[in-house]
Amino acid sequence: MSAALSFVLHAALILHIALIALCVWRVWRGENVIDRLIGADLVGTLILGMLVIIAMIRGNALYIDVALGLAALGFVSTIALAKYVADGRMF
Amino acid sequence: MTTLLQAFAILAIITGAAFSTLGVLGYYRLPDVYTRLHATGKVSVFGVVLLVVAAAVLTPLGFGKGLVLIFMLVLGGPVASHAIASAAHTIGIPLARTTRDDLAVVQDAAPFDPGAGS
Amino acid sequence: MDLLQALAIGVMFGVGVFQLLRRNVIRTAIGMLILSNAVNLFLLTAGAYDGIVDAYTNLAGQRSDALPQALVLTAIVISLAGFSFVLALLYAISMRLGTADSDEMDRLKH
Amino acid sequence: MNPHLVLLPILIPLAGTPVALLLRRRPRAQSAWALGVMLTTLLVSLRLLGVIWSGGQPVTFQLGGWPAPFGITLMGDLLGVTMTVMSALVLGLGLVYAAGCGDRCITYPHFYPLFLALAAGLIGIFLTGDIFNMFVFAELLVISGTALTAISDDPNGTEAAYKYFFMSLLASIFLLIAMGSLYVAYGTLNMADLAQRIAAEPARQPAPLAMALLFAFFMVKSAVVPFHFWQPDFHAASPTPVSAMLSSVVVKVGVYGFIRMTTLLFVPVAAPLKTALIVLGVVGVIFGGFTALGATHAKRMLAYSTLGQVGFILVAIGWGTPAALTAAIILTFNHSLIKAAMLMLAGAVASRAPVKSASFDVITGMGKAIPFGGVLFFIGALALAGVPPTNGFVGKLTLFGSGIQAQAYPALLLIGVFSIMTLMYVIRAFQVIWWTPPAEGQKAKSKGDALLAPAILIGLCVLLGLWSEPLARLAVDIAGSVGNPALYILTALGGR
Amino acid sequence: MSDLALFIPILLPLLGALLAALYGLPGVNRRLSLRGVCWALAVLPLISFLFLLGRVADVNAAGPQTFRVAWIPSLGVNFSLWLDSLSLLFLLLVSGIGALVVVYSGYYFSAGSEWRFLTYLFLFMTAMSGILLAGDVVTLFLFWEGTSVTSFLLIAYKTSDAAARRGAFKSLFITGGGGVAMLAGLLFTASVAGGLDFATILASGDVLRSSPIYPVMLALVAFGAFTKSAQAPAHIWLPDGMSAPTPASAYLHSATMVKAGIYLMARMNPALGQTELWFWLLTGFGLFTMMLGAFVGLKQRDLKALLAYSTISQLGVMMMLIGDDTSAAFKALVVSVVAHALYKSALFLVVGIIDHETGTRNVYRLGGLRASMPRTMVVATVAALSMAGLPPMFGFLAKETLLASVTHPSMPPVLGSILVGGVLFAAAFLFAQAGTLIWDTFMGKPRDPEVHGHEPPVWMLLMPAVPALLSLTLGLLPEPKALAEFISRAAEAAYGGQVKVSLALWAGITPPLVLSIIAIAGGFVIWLNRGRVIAWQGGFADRFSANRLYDGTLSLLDRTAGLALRTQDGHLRHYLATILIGAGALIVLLGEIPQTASALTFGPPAELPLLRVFALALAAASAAASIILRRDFFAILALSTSGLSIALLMLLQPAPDVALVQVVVDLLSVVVLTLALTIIPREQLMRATLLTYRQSRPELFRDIAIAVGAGFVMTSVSLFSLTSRPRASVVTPYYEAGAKPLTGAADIVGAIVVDFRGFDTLVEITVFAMAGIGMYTLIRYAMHHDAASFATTVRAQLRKGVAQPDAAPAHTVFGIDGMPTSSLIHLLAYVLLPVMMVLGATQVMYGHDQPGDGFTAGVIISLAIAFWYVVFGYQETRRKLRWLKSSLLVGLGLLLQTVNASLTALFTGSFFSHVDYGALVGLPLPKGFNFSSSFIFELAICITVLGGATLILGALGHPTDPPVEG
Amino acid sequence: MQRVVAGAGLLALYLALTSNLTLSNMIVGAVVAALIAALLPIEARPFDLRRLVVALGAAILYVGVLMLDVVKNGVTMGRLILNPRLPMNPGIVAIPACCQSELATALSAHAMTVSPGELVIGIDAVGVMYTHILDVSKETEYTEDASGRRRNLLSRIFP
Ligand code: NA
Ligand code: NA
Repeated sequence: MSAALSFVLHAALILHIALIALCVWRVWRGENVIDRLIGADLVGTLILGMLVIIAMIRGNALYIDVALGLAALGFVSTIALAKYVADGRMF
Repeated sequence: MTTLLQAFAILAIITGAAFSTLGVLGYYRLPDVYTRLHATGKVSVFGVVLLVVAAAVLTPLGFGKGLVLIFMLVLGGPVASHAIASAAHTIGIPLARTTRDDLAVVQDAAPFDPGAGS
Repeated sequence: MDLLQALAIGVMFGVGVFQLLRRNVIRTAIGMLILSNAVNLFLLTAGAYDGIVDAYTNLAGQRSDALPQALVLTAIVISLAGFSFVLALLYAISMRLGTADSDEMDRLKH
Repeated sequence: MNPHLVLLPILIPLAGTPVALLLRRRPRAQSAWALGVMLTTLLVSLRLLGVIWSGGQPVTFQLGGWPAPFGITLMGDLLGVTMTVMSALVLGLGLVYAAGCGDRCITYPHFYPLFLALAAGLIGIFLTGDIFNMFVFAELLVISGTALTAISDDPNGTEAAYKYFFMSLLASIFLLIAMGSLYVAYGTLNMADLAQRIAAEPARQPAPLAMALLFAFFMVKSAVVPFHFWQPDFHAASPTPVSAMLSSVVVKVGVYGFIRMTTLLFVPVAAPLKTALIVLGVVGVIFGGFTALGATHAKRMLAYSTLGQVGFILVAIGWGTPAALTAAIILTFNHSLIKAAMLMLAGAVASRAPVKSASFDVITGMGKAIPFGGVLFFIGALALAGVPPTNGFVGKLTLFGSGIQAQAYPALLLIGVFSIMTLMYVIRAFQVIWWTPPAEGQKAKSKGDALLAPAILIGLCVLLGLWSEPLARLAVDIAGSVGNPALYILTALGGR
Repeated sequence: MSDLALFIPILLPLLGALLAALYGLPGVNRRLSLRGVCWALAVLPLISFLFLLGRVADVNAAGPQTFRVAWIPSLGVNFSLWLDSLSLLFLLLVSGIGALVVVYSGYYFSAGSEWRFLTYLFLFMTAMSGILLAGDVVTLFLFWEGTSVTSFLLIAYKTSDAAARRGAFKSLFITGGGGVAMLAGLLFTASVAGGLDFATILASGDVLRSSPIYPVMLALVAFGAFTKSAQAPAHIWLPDGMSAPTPASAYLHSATMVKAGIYLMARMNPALGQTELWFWLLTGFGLFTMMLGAFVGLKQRDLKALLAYSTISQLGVMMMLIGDDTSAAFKALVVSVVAHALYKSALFLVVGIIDHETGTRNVYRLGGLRASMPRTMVVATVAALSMAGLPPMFGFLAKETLLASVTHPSMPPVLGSILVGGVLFAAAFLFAQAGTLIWDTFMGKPRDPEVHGHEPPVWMLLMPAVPALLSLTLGLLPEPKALAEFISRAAEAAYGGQVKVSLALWAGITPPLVLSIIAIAGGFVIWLNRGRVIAWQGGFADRFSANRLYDGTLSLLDRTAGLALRTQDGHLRHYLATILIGAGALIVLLGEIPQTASALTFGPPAELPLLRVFALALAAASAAASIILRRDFFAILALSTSGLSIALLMLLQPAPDVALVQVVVDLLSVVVLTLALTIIPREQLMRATLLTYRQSRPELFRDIAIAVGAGFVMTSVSLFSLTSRPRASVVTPYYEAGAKPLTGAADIVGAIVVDFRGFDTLVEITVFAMAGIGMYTLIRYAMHHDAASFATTVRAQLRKGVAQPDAAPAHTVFGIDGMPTSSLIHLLAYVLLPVMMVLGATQVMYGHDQPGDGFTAGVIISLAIAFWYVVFGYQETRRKLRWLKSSLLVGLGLLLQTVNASLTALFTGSFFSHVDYGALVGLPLPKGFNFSSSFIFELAICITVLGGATLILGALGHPTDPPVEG
Repeated sequence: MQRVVAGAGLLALYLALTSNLTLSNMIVGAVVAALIAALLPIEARPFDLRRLVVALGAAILYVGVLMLDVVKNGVTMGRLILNPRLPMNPGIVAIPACCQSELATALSAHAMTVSPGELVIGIDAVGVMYTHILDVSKETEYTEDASGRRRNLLSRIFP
């Protein structure tokens, strides 16, 4: 792996850490439930991105499998939670 | 070829990261949940998708799965945004700086706030 | 790093225990999950050696101990099973006793 | 001999579970199946017992053919197999009771699968030679036991199950931490391998922590005071055929564990464990006696009584001499039979009460409807109190004898004095249920649970009192075998 | 050594019990009359009596006869019998009086089937004979307890009578407790003597007396004997035991059982006696008991109670005599035993007749019965004279020998005079009692016009007449040589030395005779002034009654029990806190918290340190946030964040398999937890939250302290294991080396989970399945029967105004609200399920080479189905996915996994081994996919988990659906 | 027939996930796809091969157009985020239905949501999409230009 690529990857990783931290803070101090939900969804997506970055840093495709699981189920849970928030129920 | 691919990957990573940043910035700076959803949707669709593209290029065996992942992201991200927005509207989260709400006309939203106490 | 990791495990365990001792049963359930998470992390640290490569035979390099990982997999499943069951119990109790407060679930005593 | 014989007592109920589940629309077939499964399990474990007893050697089975200590080792030694036989016997009779029991929960399509899973979990604990595998079986036991209690006709079953579950959760966490710590210290999970390594280097960190937590785990499992809080609620609220199992055989998990800890795993450092067992046992005898005396509910009384009865066993394990271990085994086995019978009888009376409950207020005088049950209960009461010629006496005799031999006078004095309380509370209960006239307008129902299972159990109690030689012989041999951990280790590790 | 015939006195009554029980069968009962049965059954003890009589000569000539059979050889326990003169004497009384009592019972019970009584009585006879025949400690205890139990049953014979139940309980409590003490004492004795049998014990007197634990064993044995033989203050059970039917009282509570303690102490005298302690203990208690019984008995108005107290007094006499180490005392003992048995059984039976004929035993209501019951009066008077110690009755002789023993020259003067005084006191009062018994009953005028007496049947009266006349004839007959010899042998067996017995009434003017006259005179004075004496006794005795001690003990026990029960306060949190604190104590006492030398170093820098720190901080912080966040929903979000951070940490471990499972489980947990929020009524949750944040300071501090302690332990042990790395693992190198060649797996973790430790997984999946079906059964079956829950739910639905999906009007906007969701979400749902199924399929197939396995596959597919529940609704989804029969799936999956594991045994000979079927057949499968046992196992897991997870989701999502199996 | 099409899609998915295009994997994949397809609730409808081809072509075109919209609007969004003080007039407007089919409506809504600046909040029974847009003054532009083009394509796929 080239130095440039490595640098970019690590930088992206740190950036993602910062972004997640920001989102978490916003979830913590959110103005309403929807805002927090958005934040949580965003955290999930950013972690997904982070998984992909780690996969690249480690040169290992295995993490994509984890990412796949997280991606699919992340949306499911977001929507389920949105349904709960709107409706007080899920099914 | 490798260098070219790496260059492409770097570009994709930078762009993806930039979009993710943009999304989070939007989440922080836009005035209401609806407009924020416009921004946060970008993170999944542009940010992560581009990162996945880079990963698909860089890591062995990752291409097929990368494709599936992109498919999932592009399909699921907007739907999630839609669901959240719909929920927001249902529970009566107000729109900021707005002049028009066609949905409010047809829908008599029953207010429900799950955070109200529990 | 070791100290931080140990501290994090300790904090999570402590938080789990504290939540377990709350009156609100939802908190108790949450505490249960946090406790399991902390214990699972501990089990991972119990691995005999730490590596930088996943425990796959086709990857070269220092692998981390695979056995605790396998144990954690089992432990996670079991805690999920128990957790779900607890929720069902909570629902049943809530319907029968009309409370979600642990201290008010005291039909059975003496 | 085919080593699979060690596997079968676990496998048969484990495989019987899904079949019972598939038979969920055919209640009669399901019940017969479950009974058949437990009967087969009993026969198989008796055969296993015969093999290892006559052979004088434990039998091991390496699952999947993976050599020890890499795979999971099943160990059929005299102790484990005897516990298995005891469990299979009592569980089988539990099913017999269930078959003649009028509880609604028995008719739920998942009752029998859960019951069989409980059996598999229990027997697995006794036969596994791997500490993590033991955890998994313990969880199977917890979840099926919890489920069976939660679905009880008694609406308090859910509360009891809830409380039990959380206390078990702590126990499981103790076990997991202990197990992780043992792996940290010795790098293995096989009990024989661990025993060998602990013997070589007992002070390796963090093994002492593991020892303490493992001890705590077994304390919760056996409801040792003060880790007992789940037990009275849980045993009283669960359906009778289940509660008869819980308070008799299921609490023996901890007893088994304590024996294993002091005679196999932590032999070089067992002295403080034994002291703790004696202290806890005495406390249990006293506390169990008092709580049982004060209980206002027959099943709760019997559950509290278990605290005391297990206390006797703990004291014996704590003394740790061959004679004391013999006493512990005899007490363990006999208590299982007696307590199961007593709980069944309490349940049978409750089933006759106008409101189904085993509260003394409700069942006062309800025994009049089942005089035969009264005879059984009375004999059971005597057995519980250790009055000859019941099996309970043999336990008490060996316990006292071993205490005198061990010159453990203070503990002996205390357990002797408080053993009288057993007689007090059971006899009180007997008088209230069978002799006291019922309250105005209270009339027993004409139909109730069948008494076949408790009758068999009480019959066994008397039989084992009159003809206790086989059990005593077995107990002596078990005490001898656990006194020789080297053979266990050698066998488990495949003779290496 | 094996004189089987010794069993006869035990087996005959046992047979009697059996026959009596058979008499309880309705068919038999209807055909046979009680009297006939009693006569027939009385033959059994009679045979026994004759048999024993036949043995007298042998025993006198050849010494003890024994029998022994190994009972529990492994424990060295035998069943042994021992017949010597002492036991023979008692046995003759037991069988002889037994026969009388059985016949008497046939007349006593007026009507109805008293088979229970007869059974108990014969069981008692068995046990009593057993005590007397027992040749070792264990055999003795076996029968000893038997008498306690049968006595209990007889005292509470009238079960509906609360007083009878109380009395029975009291007797069992006291004698049972004594029994335990006795067992312990005898076991001590046996352990010191080196054998359980009496032969050994009796021969080891010197060893025993010099043992340091001699006082303990003596005290314990004596305690047992005292309780049984009603020595004060343990005597209190005996008067209350009078609620037993009179035949039982006559038999058990005067003639036989209460003498068991006397027998025991006499038996043990050679072994434990002849010491200072022995003397003081027995004589002290005996003297006190003698005086107390005599004194308190006088004021009894119930004839049976009066007799009970006089019995107590006599038992005291006997105990006192055993304590005295002279041959005279033992002579007196044996004579007293015989005399008392004869006159007391007669008196009891007479009282039974009076009660039977007049309907009362109350002295205040009786009187003047001489007219209507003259023959009864004769019998009663004869027996009472013996009791009063008047010549020419045998009782007179007993008193003479007693006085002779206390005036024995070897007695120290001060002590001697105390004893003499006591004996005189007791004798006088006993005389007065006897007077009351006869005079107030038969003489004078009838006190109660409603009480009418008539003579009983002749045969009934004959039963007391026999012993009464015996006590007369034994006194009158000129020195029966054989009897004297026999009695002296019995005394010798107890004394351990020569005892000379003369049964002559007249021995000249001796000090005992003078004292006897004094006693009789005093007794006469007391009897004349009995009104005043009784008034003076008044509450005196009550105030010092041991009953207060007994009641106090019981109530103390009950109060302590109440206190002990208070610990079970119903608060789970207290229980958990106790367990945690207890575990902490165990760690401190038994264990040790590992210390790390390098605790303050940060260790080597890891890969991606910043990310690790971040993930650790996030995991811990969001866990902590779950405490602070007041709204459950937000706490759940925090929990989920913590879980995902942990997944990240696991990924960095690196442990991708675990991370994937952690992700899916975390998300599933969040979903089910939120589901729980939807089904638990909001008011309840709000209230609980309110209370949670209103906890008192001390409580909070306690919880925090526990949490901190727990956290500290975890930190220490984690730090230790982290800093002590790398260590040696015994097992992992094998897995690393073996995964590929042995199981065909690249994923070592997968190989462990599915192959090397596959059995764990098999059971774990069963756990998951059981959780699923358990919840399902709880919610859909058990709860369904709760009317309350049904009503609550209906109310909840009404409150929420849930719209039915079909009723949606055209202008309804389909979003996420309400039942129907928008077509956009439908689109995702339609796509997601097949995608997840394919993903799951690849995980099942290729899990051996990549993260993911049957479990994640199952959870992923279930979550996709759960999404359908969210999107289309539960019922609609069930309609769409008809194959989704969760219980069936669970059953099939579990079955498949065991069948698969068993099948491998056919190929390799070992259950649950790895078999690659594809390779066996030569299937050209794609690289990385093995059609092996592992694959089938993963498939089974996937099916089971799918079933289990959908059960969980269905149960929690739709708790109020009817229990129709999906 | 629809089931076969679905199966083909599943096979493609399987092949993508396994990243193995050997014959044996295709066969195995076909088996897996067939099994899964058998489990899906697919309603049988009359099948027209010609329409399938047209629809596939249109779909590819549709994805291209969509991508273009995504990028174009993405830039607009970015500008707006970086400078939220730019004139903004957000609101929810009702955008009329494009086609009959539920799937087409869904795809249309998806396309709208995926392209920045538009967020479908609700869809009613007749397919009207209540969409949150950043500038309600440009309502016609949305309805006619951007989404109009896509709707055109959609109606080809779903006549
Ligand atoms: Na003497
Ligand atoms: Na895997």
